[in-house]
Amino acid sequence: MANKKVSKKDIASLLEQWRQQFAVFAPSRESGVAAFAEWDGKDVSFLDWYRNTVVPPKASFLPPMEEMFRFEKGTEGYNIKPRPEEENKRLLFGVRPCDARAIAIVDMTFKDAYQDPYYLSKRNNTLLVGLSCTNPCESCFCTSMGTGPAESADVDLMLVDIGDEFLIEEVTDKGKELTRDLKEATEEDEAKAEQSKKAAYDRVTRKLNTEGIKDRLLASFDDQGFWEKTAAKCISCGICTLLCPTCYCFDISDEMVKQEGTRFRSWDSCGFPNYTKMPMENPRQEKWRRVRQKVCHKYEFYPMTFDVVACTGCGRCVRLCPVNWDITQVIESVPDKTGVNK
Amino acid sequence: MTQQPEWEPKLLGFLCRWCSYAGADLAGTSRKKYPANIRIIKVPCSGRVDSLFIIKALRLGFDGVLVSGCHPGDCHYLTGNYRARRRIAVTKKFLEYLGVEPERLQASWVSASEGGKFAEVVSDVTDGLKGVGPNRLFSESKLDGTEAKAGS
Amino acid sequence: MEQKLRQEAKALLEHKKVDWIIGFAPGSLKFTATPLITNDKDDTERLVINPFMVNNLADFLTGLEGRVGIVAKGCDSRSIISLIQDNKLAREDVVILAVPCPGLIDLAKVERLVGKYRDELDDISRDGDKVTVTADGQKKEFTASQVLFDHCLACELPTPQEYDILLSEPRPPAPELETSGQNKAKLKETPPAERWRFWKNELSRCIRCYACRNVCPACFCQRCFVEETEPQWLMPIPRWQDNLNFQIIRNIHVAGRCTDCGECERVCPVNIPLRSLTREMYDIVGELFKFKSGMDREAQPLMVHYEQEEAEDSFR
Amino acid sequence: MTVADTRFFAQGNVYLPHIAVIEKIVEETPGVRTFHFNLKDEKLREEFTFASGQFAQYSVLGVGEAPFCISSSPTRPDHLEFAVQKVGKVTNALHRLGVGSEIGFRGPYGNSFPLDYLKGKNLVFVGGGIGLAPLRSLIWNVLDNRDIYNKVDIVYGARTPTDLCFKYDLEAWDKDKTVNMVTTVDRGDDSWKGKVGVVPKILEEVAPSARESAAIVCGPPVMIRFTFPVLEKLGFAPEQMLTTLEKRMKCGIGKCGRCNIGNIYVCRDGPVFSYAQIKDFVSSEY
Repeated sequence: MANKKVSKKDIASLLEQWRQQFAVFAPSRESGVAAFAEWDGKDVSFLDWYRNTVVPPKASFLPPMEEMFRFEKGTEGYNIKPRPEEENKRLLFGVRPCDARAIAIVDMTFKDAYQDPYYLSKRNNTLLVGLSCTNPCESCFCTSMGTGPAESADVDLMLVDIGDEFLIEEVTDKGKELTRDLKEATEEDEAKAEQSKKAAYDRVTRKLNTEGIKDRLLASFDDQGFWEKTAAKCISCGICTLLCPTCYCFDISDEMVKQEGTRFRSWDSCGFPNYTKMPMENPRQEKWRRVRQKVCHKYEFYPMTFDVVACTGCGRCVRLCPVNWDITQVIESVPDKTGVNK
Repeated sequence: MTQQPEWEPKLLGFLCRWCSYAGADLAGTSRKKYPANIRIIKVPCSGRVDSLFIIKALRLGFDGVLVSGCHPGDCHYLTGNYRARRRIAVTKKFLEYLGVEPERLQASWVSASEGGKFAEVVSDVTDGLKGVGPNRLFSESKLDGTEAKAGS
Repeated sequence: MEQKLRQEAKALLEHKKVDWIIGFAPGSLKFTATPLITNDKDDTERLVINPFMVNNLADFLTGLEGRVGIVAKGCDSRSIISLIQDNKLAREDVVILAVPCPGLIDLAKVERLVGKYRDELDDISRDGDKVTVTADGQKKEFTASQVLFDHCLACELPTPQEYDILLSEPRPPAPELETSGQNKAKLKETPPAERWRFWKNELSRCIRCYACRNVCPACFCQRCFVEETEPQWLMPIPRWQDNLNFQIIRNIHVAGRCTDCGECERVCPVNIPLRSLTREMYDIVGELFKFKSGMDREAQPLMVHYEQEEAEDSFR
Repeated sequence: MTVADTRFFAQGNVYLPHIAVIEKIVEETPGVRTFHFNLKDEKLREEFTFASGQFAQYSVLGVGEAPFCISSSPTRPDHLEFAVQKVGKVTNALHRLGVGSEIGFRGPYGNSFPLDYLKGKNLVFVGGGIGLAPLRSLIWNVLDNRDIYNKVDIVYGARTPTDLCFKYDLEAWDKDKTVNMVTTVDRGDDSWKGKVGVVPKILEEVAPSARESAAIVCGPPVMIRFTFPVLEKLGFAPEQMLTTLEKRMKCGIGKCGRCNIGNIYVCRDGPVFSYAQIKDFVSSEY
């Protein structure tokens, strides 16, 4: 895949060109909250201030709330009206490598055995254009989780910042079509890109050793004392799960008004007590069980099922937590009862 | 009248059964005329009306809510209306701050013998609502039947 | 002050005067502190007092059994009093370690003023009314009223009235109500329909993470109305109508309990100006019933008490 | 790990329910009703098959959806049945429905009782309260192919005589010579003549032999927890003991994440598990 390049000045026109075929979404800021929004056609200021969005790009495929189907109660009974398929092709510009890897991880669940029509129809309709990080946050630890500030494995195109230009790595064929009429990158650009990647890699200061974590968690699963201590300051809100790019849990609820109704799908969190509440009992009522479930799902159960740790080190849960509950501290403090690493 | 003639405001009345509900009955038996826009829910005491009922009523599409109870001092449960007064006062002020028209939440003391006052209160409140127009506060969803264009 | 706190806390645990200690330990990110809840006396070594102890620790009291020693700033102590008045807590079960609070620095304000993200700053130091922020080697100076939290600027009780151990010199209140209430004042000038549209727009961003409810000491219900399914008052979906109704009812429920500690606005991940709601309710309750939650130990909870003559104009 | 069963998708969307019509409602106890229903779509009604132990998601459109086992036997396809205890929002709504009402139905989901493993064995059914609903599907399945299986013991109990579900089945099984039917109640009343005692204790008295046998246990979690040790004492190996587990479910197909016990999803890897599997679950939250 020969790399292309584009100067930062031409980003606006490149986006405009893509806008002819796709609905282009780019980072925007409203009330200080970075989020993906439909690109307005001119503003590319995000190239300066953008680090990462608060709501991860998973929201484009698994939205905070979506209608599954509508139904109405006629005289001769119910008639279910499924939602029309989304045909408009979309392009997400500015996806960070950690979020792209997270999307790949969540894809596994929604493709495994039963295909989820809502998620996949949006996912297969969307191109991901990655943007390498030049200014990682203090809470980011992507380099410890098998990805990095310029990792391009899970996007269609990856733009690497090389001064006043971007080197464009074409990762997939779909990506290749996007950059047909762009200039080729020179050797010198490639060197600058490598150098910029290296610099960004070193700027990720927070490290996490996840070696043997699955077994450590397995061994200390029943260590109630440890989990109670870990969960003590947690207030069971939904921030670290709803805003986590690898979390995909959802709730299904109905609403009926007179004779017309809708079934909704909305985000849910294993941190909430009602998540597993049954009329007779609730297996995870206590806070420490719910905190244990959140940690173990990502670092033990998902690896047992899909052989990948369901965390990409994006740092959202660390920097957005109201009580500064830090996953990296928790993972490091999991007692090593396996006797393996002695 | 700015509104089309056929629009009639829908008013939800929470009437305490000891005084205001009896007052409403009296208004009826003594042939007092009052607008039929009001739908009445009998509650044991005005103190029973939770602000949640008021917000849910507005959410479901009622144009206005009236809470009516015994005059202070006459409450069958002694202090129910005092509690209602604090709760309604706080709710009214807060809704006004949010931008809800003050006419949408009204409260009144109507004793069992004040059939006339009840009729007067209902017509005043209904006129107030006619002046303010239909409740478009939560208009984007079908809950109140007006499927305005989803603007949010 | 830190040294004294650690000795006191350790002593309380050693002499079994308390079963738990709630305080602050250093945070894992720059300019943060994190709540520390422990019954292990060695942990008290990690207790710390720094200008970033933003959490209202009273929120953890309703979740612990037994006697608890708690580090409390002014607003925290008012929440403790309010919880005691609501019979959620017995005064003898709480040992209050009072921290006279100089007002805490709002990192979001610093970010806007300096134009850099908080983890790009090297240091934030404060000397009385002067706050110096160093970034990339340059020093920038600001006055306290430029960088303190809005709720700290409006603080009426920096030093707890009710305490067992006072950890340093009490500080007199110096509220600057006018600067702290700017956003709300601006909002009140706009016409009602526009105000409603403002809240509709803000609450469209809400994702119903419930951090504002879970971080609030005044929100202590076992089963919140928002999780009720029979009847289903609100849909569990983050639609702006349901989000706004949730905030309206939450504010009515905490009327007379909210001590304006500002945590709800701070923790909101999508920056919804929730304090413009809670502070308004706080002012309504102050105006209508002269009630300041948690200030008067003997006061009756707001909605339990009544006066013969009050709020006449709200009833016909 | 079951493979996706996509035979009965509505318009290729696993979440879309089919419409079914309630044909008969049987009042088992004041709180439990059994609904006899059939899919409205003719073609689908013929094609629809399932295995004992599988469950489905039933919707009261506008109220919500909830998982219940298919309580009738696949060997009697003239209609389908499911039993509901009135405990929450959807179950209350179901109990308000009458004959002729329409419900949503999607499934079948989950795995099923391993019929070939049970071939030629003596079967011990241990049921508690409404736990008889999933068992019943397997019992009638077994009795309709009676010669494939050996002895059949059924130990079923409930809190009080009025709480006994499917009384008509209990009588039928009692009359059946090839079945040893034992019914008990935790607390009898004056009209009750049968055994009194909790199911695990009565099971000890019945003491079925473990040789060439399999035990299927369904009921409230507390009953399951006290029954397994009794069976172990009687010599049953963990693989010989089967049960169905209950969890809060929304999607029913292993996506929404809430029905997990450790890395196992009850909706997709269950609901039928052997005690051997349960013993080496990572978590004991069942």
